[in-house]
Amino acid sequence: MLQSTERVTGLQRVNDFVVKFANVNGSGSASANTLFAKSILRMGVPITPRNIFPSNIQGLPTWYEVRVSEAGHLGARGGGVDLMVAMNPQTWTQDIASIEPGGYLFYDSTKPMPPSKFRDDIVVIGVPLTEITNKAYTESRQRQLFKNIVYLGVLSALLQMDVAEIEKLLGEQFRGRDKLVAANVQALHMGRDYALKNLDCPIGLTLRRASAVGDRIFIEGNAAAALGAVYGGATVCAWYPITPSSSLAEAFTRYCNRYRVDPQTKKAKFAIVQAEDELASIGMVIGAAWNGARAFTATSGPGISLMQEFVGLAYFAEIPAVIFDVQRSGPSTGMPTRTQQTDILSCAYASHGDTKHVLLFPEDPYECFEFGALSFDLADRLQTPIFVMLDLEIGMNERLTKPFTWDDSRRMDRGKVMTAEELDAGKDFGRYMDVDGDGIPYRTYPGTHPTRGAFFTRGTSKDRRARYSEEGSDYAENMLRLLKKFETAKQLVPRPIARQAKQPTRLGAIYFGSTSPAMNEAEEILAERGIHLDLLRVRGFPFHNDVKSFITEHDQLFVVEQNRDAQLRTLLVNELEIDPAKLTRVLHFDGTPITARFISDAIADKVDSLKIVPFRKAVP
Amino acid sequence: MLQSTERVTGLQRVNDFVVKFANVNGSGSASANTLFAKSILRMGVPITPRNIFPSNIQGLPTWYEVRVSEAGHLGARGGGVDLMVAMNPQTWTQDIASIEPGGYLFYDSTKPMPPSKFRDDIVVIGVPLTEITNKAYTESRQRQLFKNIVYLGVLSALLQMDVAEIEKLLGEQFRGRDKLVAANVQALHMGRDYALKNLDCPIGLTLRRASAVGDRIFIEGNAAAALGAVYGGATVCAWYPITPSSSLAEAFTRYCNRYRVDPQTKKAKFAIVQAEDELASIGMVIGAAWNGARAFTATSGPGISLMQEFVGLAYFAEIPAVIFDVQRSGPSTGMPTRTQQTDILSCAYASHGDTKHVLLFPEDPYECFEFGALSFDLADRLQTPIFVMLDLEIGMNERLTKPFTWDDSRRMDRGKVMTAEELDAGKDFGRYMDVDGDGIPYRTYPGTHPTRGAFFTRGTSKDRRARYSEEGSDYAENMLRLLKKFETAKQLVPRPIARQAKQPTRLGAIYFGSTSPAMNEAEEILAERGIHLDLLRVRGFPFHNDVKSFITEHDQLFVVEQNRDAQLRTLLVNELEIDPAKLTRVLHFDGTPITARFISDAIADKVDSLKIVPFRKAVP
Amino acid sequence: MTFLPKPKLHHPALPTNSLGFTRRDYEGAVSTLCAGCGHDSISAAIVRACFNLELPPHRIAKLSGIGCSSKTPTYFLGASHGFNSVHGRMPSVLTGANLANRDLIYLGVSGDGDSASIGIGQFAHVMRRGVNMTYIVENNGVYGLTKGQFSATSDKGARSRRGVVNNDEAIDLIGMALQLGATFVARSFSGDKEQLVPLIEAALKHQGAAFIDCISPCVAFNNHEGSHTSFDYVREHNLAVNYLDVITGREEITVEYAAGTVEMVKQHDGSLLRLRKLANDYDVHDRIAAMTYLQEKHAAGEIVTGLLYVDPEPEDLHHHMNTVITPFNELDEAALCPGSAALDKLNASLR
Amino acid sequence: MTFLPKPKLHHPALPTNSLGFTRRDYEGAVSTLCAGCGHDSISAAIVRACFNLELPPHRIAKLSGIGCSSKTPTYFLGASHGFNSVHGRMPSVLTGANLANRDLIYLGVSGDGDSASIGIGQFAHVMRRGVNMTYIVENNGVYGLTKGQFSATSDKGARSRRGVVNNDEAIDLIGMALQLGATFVARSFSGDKEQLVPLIEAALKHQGAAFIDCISPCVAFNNHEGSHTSFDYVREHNLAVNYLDVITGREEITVEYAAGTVEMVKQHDGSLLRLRKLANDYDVHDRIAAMTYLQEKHAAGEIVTGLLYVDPEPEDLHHHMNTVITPFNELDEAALCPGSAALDKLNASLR
Ligand SMILES: Cc1ncc(C[n+]2csc(CCOP(=O)(O)OP(=O)(O)O)c2C)c(N)n1
Ligand SMILES: Cc1ncc(C[n+]2csc(CCOP(=O)(O)OP(=O)(O)O)c2C)c(N)n1
Ligand code: SF4
Ligand code: SF4
Ligand SMILES: [Mg+2]
Ligand SMILES: [Mg+2]
Repeated sequence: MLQSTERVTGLQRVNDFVVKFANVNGSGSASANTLFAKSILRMGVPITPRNIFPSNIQGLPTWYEVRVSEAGHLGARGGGVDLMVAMNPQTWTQDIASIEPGGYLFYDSTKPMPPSKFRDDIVVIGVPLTEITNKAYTESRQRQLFKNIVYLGVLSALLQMDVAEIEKLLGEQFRGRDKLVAANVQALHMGRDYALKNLDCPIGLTLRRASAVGDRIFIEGNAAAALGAVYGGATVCAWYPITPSSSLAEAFTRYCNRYRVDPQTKKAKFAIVQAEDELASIGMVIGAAWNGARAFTATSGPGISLMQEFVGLAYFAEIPAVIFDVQRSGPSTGMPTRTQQTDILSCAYASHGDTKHVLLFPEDPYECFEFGALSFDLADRLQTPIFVMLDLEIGMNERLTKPFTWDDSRRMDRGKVMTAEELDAGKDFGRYMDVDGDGIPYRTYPGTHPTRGAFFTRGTSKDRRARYSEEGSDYAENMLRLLKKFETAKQLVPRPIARQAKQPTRLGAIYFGSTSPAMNEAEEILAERGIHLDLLRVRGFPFHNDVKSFITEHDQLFVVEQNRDAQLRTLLVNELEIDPAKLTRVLHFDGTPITARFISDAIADKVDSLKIVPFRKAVP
Repeated sequence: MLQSTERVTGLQRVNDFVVKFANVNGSGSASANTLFAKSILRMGVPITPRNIFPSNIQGLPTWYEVRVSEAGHLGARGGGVDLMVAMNPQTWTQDIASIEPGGYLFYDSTKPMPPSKFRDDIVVIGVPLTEITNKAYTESRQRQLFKNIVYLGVLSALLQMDVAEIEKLLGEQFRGRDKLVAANVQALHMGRDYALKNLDCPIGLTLRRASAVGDRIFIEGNAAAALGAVYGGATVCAWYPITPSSSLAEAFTRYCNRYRVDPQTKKAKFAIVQAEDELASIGMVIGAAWNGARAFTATSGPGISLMQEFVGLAYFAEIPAVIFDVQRSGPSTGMPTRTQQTDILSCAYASHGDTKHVLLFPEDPYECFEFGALSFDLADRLQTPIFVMLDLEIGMNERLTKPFTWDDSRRMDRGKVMTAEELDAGKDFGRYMDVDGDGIPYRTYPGTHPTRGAFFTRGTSKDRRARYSEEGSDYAENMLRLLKKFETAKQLVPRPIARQAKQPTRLGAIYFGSTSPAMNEAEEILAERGIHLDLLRVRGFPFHNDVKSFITEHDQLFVVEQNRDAQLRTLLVNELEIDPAKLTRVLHFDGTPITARFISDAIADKVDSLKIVPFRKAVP
Repeated sequence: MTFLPKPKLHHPALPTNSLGFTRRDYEGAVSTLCAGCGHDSISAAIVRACFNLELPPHRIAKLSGIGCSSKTPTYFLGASHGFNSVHGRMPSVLTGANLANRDLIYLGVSGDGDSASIGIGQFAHVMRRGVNMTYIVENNGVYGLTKGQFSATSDKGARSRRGVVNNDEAIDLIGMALQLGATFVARSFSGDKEQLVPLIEAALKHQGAAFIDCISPCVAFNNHEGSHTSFDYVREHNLAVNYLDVITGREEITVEYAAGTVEMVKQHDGSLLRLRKLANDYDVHDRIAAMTYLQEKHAAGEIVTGLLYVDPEPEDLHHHMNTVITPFNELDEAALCPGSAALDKLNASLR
Repeated sequence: MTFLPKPKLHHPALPTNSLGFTRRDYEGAVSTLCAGCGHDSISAAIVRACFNLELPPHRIAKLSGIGCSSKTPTYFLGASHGFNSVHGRMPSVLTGANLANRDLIYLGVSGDGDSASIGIGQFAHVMRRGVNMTYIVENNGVYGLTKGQFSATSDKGARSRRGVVNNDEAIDLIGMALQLGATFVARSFSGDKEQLVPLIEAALKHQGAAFIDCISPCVAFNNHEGSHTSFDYVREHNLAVNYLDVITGREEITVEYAAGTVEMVKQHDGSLLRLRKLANDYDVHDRIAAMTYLQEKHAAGEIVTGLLYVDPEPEDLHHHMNTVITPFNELDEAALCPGSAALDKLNASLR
């Protein structure tokens, strides 16, 4: 029965609401929740799930938030939730508080809660889940496991889900384990039947088959980036476990086992080393790249800090190295399970001394794959470290994204590598000479030629022929060439993507990475409020000239970032010589993913305040 | 005899010229050259010596350049040398080339050089040093050693030095080793007598007793900083050897043995640990500081890179730590024996995540001492890492500087430490609460109180009472408080020092650290050329408000730095919200110390170019 | 999530030590580790040892790195200052702390990943410096907190939950500690209170570098062996989704066995450990013999437990440095600052 | 300063190996180390070993960290690619290089500071991984390049030129390597060509992790002992200015002694080393016995030299990983890229 302290008419929404599951870490809810999400996708309705989990293995609270949006908004919406599936007594109070007025609460009513424990502006749905499962199962571990499927069954009835889709998914998930499939299907119907019999289904939030998903795929950014590395020809992966990047290396391992084992010999065309720490993992990557293999590491903030010295060496010795930085809250050990865009500066200027590094900013799994593969071409072409900047939000959440594509005629760009033939042909080789005027020198792989092209690799103290030198002029010349090379990089990194407002405007917004969906939605909200924004999504550093012109073409720009110190804005101001007064900070940095509501409110406020405050001061 | 390919009238200068010694590393020239420099000081004439040495122990070329300047210019002058003491055949050609037209060459003419080996616009002075010493000494090692003293004797005659001063210095240097004193004095006169007999002394470059030195002292910046640490109450020093910072820790050891051994018990009131690497040295410093001792480390660029993660921890856990960074050319292993101001960014924003750190910029040994002591008060007051930014130029060269002073009534500022008494009195303790509104919380030393004031130190994931928390609101609140604390720091770091041009001007120059003497001299040169500059010497970061107002008060400013990427300018633009167009880069980064000539020429050029190019583009 | 220390209701029943503290006073916040995690047993043993030794809780400083094991200092000695530093670098932080105040008791807690993988360097150097501390590695052979990758103490040939095989030589921290000059070297098992508690007590009393390698089964990630013969829904489920979806708490594994005997200990995953408890007549003063014995037993597939070596008269870092007895953090200006007179003299010598 | 490789005038006289190379072809640039530095003797031995083994110089990759010892790869094998990486981290760079191309021969050169102090962690892990390499530590017990501070292999109780005393246990890298699973472990002395050259040859031929700890006297900073009874102007002078102002080159120290005997070697500073050369009947296949023997002799103040342990059938990292025989750096798109068809299938599975 629908139990409620007062008569409340619940929210009425179709294919557009937010469901949140409150669970206990390690209780088996994860796969049930994924089933919930996927089955909605199968109904053709876009959803975006988000894991909110603790830095712990078992017993602590964990949440799974699913945004259903036929309109296709994939960012976190912000605000309260429309349906709370409260399976964790530990967090009861805060979970109740987070429900939208008129929203629904679904809980295990085996021991019914006193009215005082609810709110009078929500609809409460109680189902004696424990009672049901305890009746059906004897073993405690089974009870724990199937309880999740039972509540999934209940939801299928409450929200009018297509149960056939769930069954199909169960079949796929446990393919070959028929016993398990049967048991799950049975549990599913146990819950569904109970609901249909005892609750008036559906509630105000319902799902209706649609065709808004198209051919999009559903995958985590970390897995997509790993796949990109496989397609990009990476053979050496040296890594050290760290949340939220571990699943990238682990996905690379899975894909390599699938795609990179020689069918005849069963031998591996890849080497994956779990190093002893991040100093070792980046060292191995540098050694492998120096020796002509495509190599990468995956890490997060603390690893980036530990890699600083080696990154400086790679910059100076000009060694291609790919580093996937799946950002989390920092500094120090930070909040490992929270998301942020907070390593921009420590990557862009990594290492002591004068250094500048190339960064790529994928917005979703599709670009994680694309940039994942591209990064190896860039690394070889530019002979320098390339940072692919993911974050926990993209990396560890499954996301609806364009299907991956690959042009089979595409070849790896190994960059300027001088061959034995060229050396024999008498081509002059000097490791650090700028032969082509683009600042990029030629290299040779060790072992190339018996008598020519060998050189000694050093951080610095060298001349253009890689001979030992402490001459100031040699040092300065080399430093300037490296700047020229960085200039060349501008043309090679992915161009920014601009989006025009529906009407001409002098306001612009600059954003990057996982902020994308929230920004796009915010732009619509703001447009409705009469605030029109041209958008520019930055995809690479050093900045393409388009970024500079976009800024020049607008009077006032908002730089939207998920960090405290406006790190991208720092790069814009410093590298493009922009008057900071033109760039207004919009900063979100509490570790949760940025939302459309946050962005639109923040920008609306600032637009008002900008009217009164002279530009020069228009910064929070 | 004065030998010369043509008749050249040599330069005529009194108390104002540059002498350069070309020697071989490890040949014993170092102390002879120091004697030369010091004895001129004793004559009341200011000099500034500079070591130009290789990253090697024995056998490679090394130079010792002494600028004599009664006017008191202590910066490198730039341009050629007036007298070259060419004792190293390896570098003959480049040494000859580096002589000013009309300058003098002094060499060992035991095997006379063919005229072709000289230049026809210099005066050549040959003395058969080897012949002389070989006659006088039998043992090869003695010959090598005393040869240096012999040429010193020759110089004393050529330049009209007061030989009594040299003898006195020898007596002081080898006090108690009479045999050695006698032998040296003998060698000295061997050379002097030869010169007086065979050469027409003096040459055009002469020394005349003056009183331009005053009560100034002569010391290396590293030693001064170490002394500052002793006076500042540092008890724990954890370090890892690295040029050019090693001599700081080694000086601290010497001073502690002198000042910090209990006269009764002979026990040490200090602990100095040579750690296994820089991760360990900073870790020890943080552990000691957490536990209430004043602790520091000394390092250079590569060490700064390795310390990044720990520095982030200290920033977040709010632990006082002092880091002396004696900068050298970077990145990577860099050029260990060359100078630069190139770790500004990697220190100011050290570590991944959102961090900002306090930096101090001493200009000379006097400030190395002053800031060395001050840094410990700042660290305790602000409970955060403090970087004292030296460089090889200040750190490893003896420099004429104001005598050190100390106010015996001065007390250590241990900052906000809650005592057992206060806790007993029931004072509320919450490790990360902003009680006083300055962003600085209270701490307790471990072991303070049996039942109160204990807390668990973590990087993050904590609330204001240091309890474990992954709440976004706790995280954000803490991050904002840290910003407030940084705001407080502005008032505590040393204020910038401004110097008005002789006439009103709209041009200004901003500089810091070892650039000082060259900048001051350049200002005079430019004034003569009709270009008037107001000067501002930045001494700390975060920038005091005076820096902002100085910039606002001028139309165009030159930011003079010894790095490639204009790192201080980046901080100015980013932290003070300055339009970059206002700040013109003046950058010197070949590893040699910046010179007055370089600065004045660069600024003069830019002033011209600025006239024609619109400001917005006025950047190299 | 915010965790408040659990209320310390003073049960009149609870026995108190001479300081008037009950065992409760040595406990900490509620553990957030998996139910049955060996680490919790070790925390309990630490609580007991400190209670038995009647140590004033606030005179102990507890330091750790990063990991499930390194989280445990939150769960014991709530009245002590604690420092959860960075991964693998606790030894340096502890060394510095020790230098600042020689009067506190230093307890370092780490994991096998924290100490043997990323931390082996600092582990080696803190041992050879003879820092006065008790250093406990809660050794489960995996990275718990990052979900089950191998650590450097994992056996060669072991297979992880993800099916990855470990091909690297396992590091035996005991052998390392012996070679590096630790003056107290022991091994135990988290579930063997009878052996562990006295060892911790002895280590805490030892005035030098004391190291305990404590085997501590991981409930969550040690269960890769095909131990369950019968069909198990949960295991099948986890395998199918190929990540750890359901973790069911287990009973902590406890053992009791006599000195000089070998005990087979079944872990949660059914795998077996052959623990050999040192005989009472074992000579604890011969470092070289200890190393040989250790190696031989290891070759025989046995894990030696007990006190392998102790130097009855250790010399610690402060002794080497001949530091004053007053803790550095109590020295004031008078003690530390040479003052202006000395400075003037120094100035004079620099002209 | 810029140094050009010295001109290789092909003396007709010089003997050539079957590849037609003379020893000259295995040399490098002119050394900039102190005259008489043991490191130069080791470079000469490397040159000789490679010549004797008739290795094509360009098929060798030489890697090092930072230090005087790590500078030496510039001074031998001028036709080989070299990598002077960062301080203490050469092992990881070498490991990566080895993975990229299993066909080259990898020679790692390091110092005692580089490997035992900052680098002990990477040293330990590269050994336990069984990387196919020859790893030589040029062990002088000091930091040469930074002017004479202690390294982790300095003897406990040693006194530096600055009068500082070392109180930390010395790390014996041989003991470490044995414990960590290195499959070829030897020690020698820079001046003992008869022993060193064959050892380097054997190490280069060994298809696993080969480690040689080579004692290599430092001319500049090992001379702190009051060895000169007679008054010495130079020493007095250096002491007085209290830094190393005059360094006079010395003769390299050479020794020749028979297997099974003990040789007293006088270093430049007059200090003595007791070198024990392993007897011919020593069993090189017993790891545990080797460790015990080493420890016992060390206790007796002797430094054991020779081949302590070798595994005749080592398994290297590539073997463990079962990698293809083609070097990774030669694999092309066809070999590495699954292509669009596979991608479409994958896409389908993600809906
Ligand atoms: C620099 C750095 N790298 C990686 C991590 C991620 N990390 C946290 S704990 C851990 C391993 C912990 O293993 P162990 O020390 O054995 O502790 P356990 O969880 O097994 O008790 C890792 C790799 C980190 N926190 N910091
Ligand atoms: C990160 C870092 N820290 C410190 C240094 C300075 N440094 C250069 S070589 C060296 C020690 C070398 O000692 P060792 O490895 O024994 O070589 P040796 O000179 O004795 O042959 C040190 C500390 C550095 N280059 N990098
Ligand atoms: S994951 Fe393993 S080590 Fe971590 S708490 Fe759970 S059982 Fe313990
Ligand atoms: S300092 Fe020592 S190690 Fe370095 S080159 Fe000279 S003798 Fe060799
Ligand atoms: Mg573990
Ligand atoms: Mg050495």
